[in-house]
Amino acid sequence: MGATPTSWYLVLSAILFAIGAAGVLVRRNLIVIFMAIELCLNAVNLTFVALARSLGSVDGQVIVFFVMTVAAAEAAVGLAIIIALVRTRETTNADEVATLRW
Amino acid sequence: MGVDAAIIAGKALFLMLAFVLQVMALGVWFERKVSAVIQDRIGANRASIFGVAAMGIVNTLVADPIKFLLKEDVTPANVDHLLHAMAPVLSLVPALLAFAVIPFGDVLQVGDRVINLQPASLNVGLLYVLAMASLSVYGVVLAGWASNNRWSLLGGIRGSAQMISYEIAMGLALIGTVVVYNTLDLQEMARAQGHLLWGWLPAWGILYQPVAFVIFMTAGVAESKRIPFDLPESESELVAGYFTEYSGAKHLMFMMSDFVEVVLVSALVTVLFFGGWQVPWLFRDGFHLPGAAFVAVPSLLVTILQLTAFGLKLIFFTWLQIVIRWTLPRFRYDQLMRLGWQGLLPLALANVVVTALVVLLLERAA
Amino acid sequence: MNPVAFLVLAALTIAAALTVVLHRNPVHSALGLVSTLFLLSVQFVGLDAEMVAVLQIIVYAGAVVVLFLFVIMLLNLQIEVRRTGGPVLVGVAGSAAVALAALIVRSVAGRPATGAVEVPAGFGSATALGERLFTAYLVPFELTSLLLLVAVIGAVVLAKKKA
Amino acid sequence: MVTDVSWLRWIVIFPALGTLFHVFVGGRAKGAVKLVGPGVLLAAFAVAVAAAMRVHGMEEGGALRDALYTWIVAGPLRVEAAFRVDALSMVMTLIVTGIGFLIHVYSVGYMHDDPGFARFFAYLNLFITAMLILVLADNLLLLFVGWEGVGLCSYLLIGFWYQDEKNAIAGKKAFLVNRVGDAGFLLGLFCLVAYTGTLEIQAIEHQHLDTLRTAMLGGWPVAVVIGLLLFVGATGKSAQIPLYVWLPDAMAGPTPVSALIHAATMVTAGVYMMTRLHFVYEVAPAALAVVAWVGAATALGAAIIGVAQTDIKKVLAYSTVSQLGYMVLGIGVGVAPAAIFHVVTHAFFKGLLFLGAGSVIHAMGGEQDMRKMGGLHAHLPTTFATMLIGTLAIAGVPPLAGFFSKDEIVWGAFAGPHAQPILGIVAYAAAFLTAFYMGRMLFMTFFGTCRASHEVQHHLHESPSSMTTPLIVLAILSVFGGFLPIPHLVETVVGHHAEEGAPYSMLLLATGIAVGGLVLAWVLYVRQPELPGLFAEDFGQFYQLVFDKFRVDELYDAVIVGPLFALADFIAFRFDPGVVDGAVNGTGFVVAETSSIWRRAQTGNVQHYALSFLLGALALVWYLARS
Repeated sequence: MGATPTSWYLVLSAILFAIGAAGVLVRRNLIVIFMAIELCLNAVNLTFVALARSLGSVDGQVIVFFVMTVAAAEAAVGLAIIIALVRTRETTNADEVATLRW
Repeated sequence: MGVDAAIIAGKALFLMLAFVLQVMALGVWFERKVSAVIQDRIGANRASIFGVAAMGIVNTLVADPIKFLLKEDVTPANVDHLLHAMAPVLSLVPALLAFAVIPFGDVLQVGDRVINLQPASLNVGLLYVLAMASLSVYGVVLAGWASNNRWSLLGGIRGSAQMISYEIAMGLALIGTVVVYNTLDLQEMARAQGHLLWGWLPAWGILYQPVAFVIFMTAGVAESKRIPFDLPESESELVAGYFTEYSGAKHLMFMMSDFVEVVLVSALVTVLFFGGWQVPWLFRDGFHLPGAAFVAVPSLLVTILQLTAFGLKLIFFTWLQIVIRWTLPRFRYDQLMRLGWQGLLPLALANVVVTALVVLLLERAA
Repeated sequence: MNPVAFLVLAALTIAAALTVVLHRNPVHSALGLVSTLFLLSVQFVGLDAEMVAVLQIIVYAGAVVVLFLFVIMLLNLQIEVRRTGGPVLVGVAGSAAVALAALIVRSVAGRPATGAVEVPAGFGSATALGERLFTAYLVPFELTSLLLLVAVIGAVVLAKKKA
Repeated sequence: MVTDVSWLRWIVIFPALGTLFHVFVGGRAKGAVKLVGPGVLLAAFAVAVAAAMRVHGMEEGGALRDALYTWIVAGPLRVEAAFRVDALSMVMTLIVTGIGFLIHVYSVGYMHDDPGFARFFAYLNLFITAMLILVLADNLLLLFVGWEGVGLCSYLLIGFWYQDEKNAIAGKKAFLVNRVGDAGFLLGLFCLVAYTGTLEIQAIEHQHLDTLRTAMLGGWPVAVVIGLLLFVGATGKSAQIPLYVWLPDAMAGPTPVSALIHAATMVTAGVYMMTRLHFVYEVAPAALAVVAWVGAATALGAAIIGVAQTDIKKVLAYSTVSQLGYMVLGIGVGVAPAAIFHVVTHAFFKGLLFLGAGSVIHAMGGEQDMRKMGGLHAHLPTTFATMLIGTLAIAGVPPLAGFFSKDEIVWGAFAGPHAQPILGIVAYAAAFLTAFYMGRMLFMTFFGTCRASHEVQHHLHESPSSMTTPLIVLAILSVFGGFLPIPHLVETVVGHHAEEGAPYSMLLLATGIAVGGLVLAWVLYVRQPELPGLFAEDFGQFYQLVFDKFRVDELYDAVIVGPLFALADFIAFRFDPGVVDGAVNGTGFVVAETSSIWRRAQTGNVQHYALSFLLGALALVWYLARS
C-alpha cells in the first residue's frame, strides 16, 4: 500500500469543483449559492494542499490561508447583503433579484 | 503498533474515566449541593441506597441518570428528525474530543517504556482545542432549529451569536500564552511551567498572562453557556432555550455536555495558567524546596502526585465556575455583546500586542 | 495517505458535497458543507498540512458556516418549493459542470503520477507556515488584514437597519 | 580624435536652469531676472569658450563628445542623447551664446518697463537652450528637437504682446509656415532612417554615403530626395522662397527677438543644418542646383521688396531674407564655409542693425515708419555711429565684415565646385540693391529734417548704456569680423576645396557696386528727396507691386490658405455634423432600435452571467488542455 497519487486528489478536487459550480448555477436560493461557492473554493484549496505536498513547498498551504481569509470576508459581506436584500425585497431567490438595482 | 494503539486508547480511557467523568459527576453533585448551601437549603438528599444517601451523591449520580435514561424520549411532531437526533450528539462529542490533547501528567515510566501522559500529542494542540470548541456550536444551533419551536430557535440564534463572539476573545487570549510558551502543544506548555523564578516561585502561566487568564476564564464560562451567560437557555424567558423540546437521554446529553465543557475550561485553565500537572517544587527526581533543601521521591510516586495535583486543580476550577454560576445574575443580551466585542476583544488585542512587544524586547536584550 | 482510506473519504466528501447542492433544506445544505469541510480537513492532515487542517475547522466550520446557519435562522428560511432555476438552465449548467470536471480529469490523468516527495519534519506546522507568511508573503498578509477590516465595516453597514 | 567629456551638457543646462528660474521665481524677483537672464548666457558662453579651446588644441578635425544617455532603442534604431563640438558647431555655439549674451544685456534695458519681463527672459533662455541643442546635437533626431524648440520659442516671442491680435496672428503664421518646412524635414529624416537605419550624423557620413548615392527612390537617387526634403525644412526655418513669408511678419515681436532669433541665430539653422549634412548634398548635385537657384532668387527678390518698404524693421527683415538667400546660394554652389562665414558676419551686423533700429524705435516712442523719422543723428549719436558701421558692413564696403563673406559667396558662384556664373550676376544685382536700400534706410532715418510730431521730438533721447554697450561691441565685431578665420575652421569639418582667391578685379567690382548703391541712395534721399516720389509715379504699377511685396501673401491666401479654410469649413460644418456625428448618432440609433432584442441577454439574473462565465472558463480549459 503506497501513498495516494497526487492526481487522485486533483480528480477529487475537480469533481468537488464541478459540483460546486453546478450548485452556483442552478440553485435559486442565494445562501445555497453562497455555500456552493465555498465548495468551489475548498475544491481549489484541496488542489493547493495536494500540490504543496507533492512539490514539497509550504507556499501552497500559505495560499490556502489567503483563500480562507478571502472566503471569510466574502461570507461576511455576502451574508450582510443577503440580510439587506431580505429587508428590502423579502426574497432570497436569485431569479427574483434581477433588476440590477436597489 | 498494537501496543502503542493500546496505550493511546488506555490513556484516553484513563483520562475519560478518571478525570472527565469523575469531575463532571462531581460537578453535578457540586451543582446541587453548593447551590443549596449558597441558597441556604439542603439540596439533593432524597434517594438513598440502603439508607445511605451519601450527602446526595446517590441522588445525583445514581438516581437522576437512571431516571433520565428511562424517561420517554419525546420527539415533537413536524420536526427534522435527523437533525433533532443529531444535535445532542454534536453538542457532546466535540467537547469530549477536545480532551484528546489535554496532558494530565508528565510521563509514566513502565520498565524502559516512557509513556507521555497525554492522549494525543499534536503540534497544533491548542488550535485543535479551539477547533473542537468551535464545532460544539453546531449542537446548539441545530437543536434550536430542529425543534420547530420558537423558543428553541431564539435560543439557537442567541447561542450561535454568543459562541462565535466569545470564541474570538478566547482565541486572542490564548495567542498571548502561545507567544510566551512559544509552542502550541499543551504538554510542552505544561512542562514550560516547571521551572522556578528566583529559585522559589513556580513559573506558572498566571504570572505571565494574568490578563489572558481573566479573559479566557470569562470567555470560557460564556462558551459553556452558563449563568451569567446562559441567554441561549434562559429558563425565565425561553423555557429552556435550544433544548426545550428534548427529553430523556437526549436531554441528559445536553446536560452532560454542559458539564463536560465546564471541566474542559477547568482543564485548559489548569494547563495554561496554573502549571497543569505541576506540583510546586516537585521535579522528576523529587522536591527541590527553596533554600536548596531536597527530598528525593520515587518516579512512580512523582507521577501519582502529579496526577493528583492535576485532579485537584481541575476540581478547584470546576467548583469556582459553579460558585460563579450561583452568585451572579444573568446579563442582558446587549450587555453580553458589549462585553464580548467592546470589552474582552480590545483587551485581548492589547494583551497580544503588549505580550509580543515584551517578548521581542526581552529577546533583543538577551 | 492510504489509497483505500482516501477513496472512502473521497466518496464521503462527494456525497456531502452533493447534499449541499441537492438538498431542499438550506440547513441540511449547510450541514453538508460542514461535513465536506471536515472531511477535507482530514484529507489535509493526510497531506501533512496540520495547520491548514485546524484552521479549516476553526475558520470554516467554526465561523463561516455558523454564520450561514445564523443567517438562515435569522431569516427563517423554509424548505424550498422549487429549488432550481428553469430546466434549460439546469441542463446547460449541469452539462457544463460535468464537462469541466471531465476536462480537468482528462488533463490530469494524462500526467505521470508524481509520487510525493519526502518532506522535512514540521512541514505544514504553524512554524513553517508562519515563516513563509511573515517573510515572503508579508505584504499580502498585511493587505489581507486590511481586506478583513473592510469586510467587517462593509458587513456592518450593509446589515444595519436603516434608521 | 573624438574625446569623450561630460561637461558639454552644461552649455545647455545653464540656459535651461535660467528658464526654470524665470518661470518659477522670476515673476516675484525682477531684480534677480536682470542678473540671471544674461548671467546664464555668460556661463554657457564661458563653457563654450572652454570647449573651443579644447577643440582648437586638438589636431585638425578633432571633436568633443558628451553622451548623456541612450534615448531611444527601437529595434535596430538606437538614438543617443549626445552633444558634439567640432569646429562647425563650435563657431555656431560661440555665436549663439556670445551674440545671445549681448542681446540679453540689451533686452534688460529694452524690456525694462514691460510687465512680462520675467516671461520674456524665460522665453529667451528657453530659445537659447533649444538653439544650443540644435547646434550641439550629435544626431538628427536631437537636432530636430532643437529645431522644433526654436520654432516654438519663435512663435512665443513673436506673439509676446499677444494682447494685440495682429501679433498673435503673426506668431501663428510663423509657426504654421514653419510646420510646412518641418514636414519636409521629417520626411527627410524618415527616408534617412529607412535607407540607412540610423540618424547619427557621423555614421551616415562615414558608413552609409554609398547607400545614399546608389539607392533609388521614385526614379531619383535617394540622396537627391533626402537633400530636397531637408531643404524644404531649411526654406521654412531660413526663410527661403517659397516659405519666407513669415519672417517679415515676425517683426511683430520685440526688437531684441528680431535681432536674436530672426536675424542672428534661428534663421541660420537651415544653413547650419545643410552645412552639417554637406556630404549628402555632395552626392546629390541636382539637389544642390535647386538650392543654389532658390537661394539666388530669394536674395534678389527680397532685396527688391526691401527697396520699397517704409517700416524700418520690415526693411531689415527683407534684408535678412535676402542675406539668407546669399547663404543658401553659398551652400548651393558648394562653398559651405563661405556660407557659414556669412552666417557669422551677418549675425554681427544684422544683430547690430536690429538692435540699432530697436534703439531708434525706443527713442521714437514705438514709431517704426521711416517716413516719420529723419535727422536723428544729432539726437542718437551712438546709435547713428554704430548703425552707420552696420550699414557699411552689410553693403559690403571693405574692409568691413560683410565685404569678405559676401565676396567669398559671389566668387564661389563663379568659381566654386558647383559654380553657376549666372547666379553670380544675380548676386551682384542683389548686392547693389542691398547697398541701395540700406543706404535709403540710413538716410531716411538719420539725415534730413525730422518729420516726427513735436511731442515725439521733445522726448528723443539716446538709449541707456545697457542698450548702447551691445551696439558698440557688435559694431566692433562688424568692423573686424571679416578677419576671423571662419572659412578655414569650417573647412576642417566639410573638407577643402582647392580654389584660388578672387581676383582683384572682382574685389574692385564688388566695392564699386557697394559704393554705387550707397551713393545712389544718398542722391535720391539726401540730395534730391523729391526724386523717389517721381520714380514711384513713373513706375506706378511696378512700384505698387514691389510695395505690396509682390503680393505673395495674397497669392498664398488665394491658392493655399483660402482653399484650406474652405476645406476646414467643409469639415467643420458639413463633414463633422453629417458624417462623424451621423456615425455617432447612427450608432446610437441602431443600438436604441435593436436593444429590445439584445437586452434579452441581460436578464439581470446573476446565474445566467455565471453560466457564461463558466462556459468561457470551459473553453479556456479546453484550449489549454488540447495537447
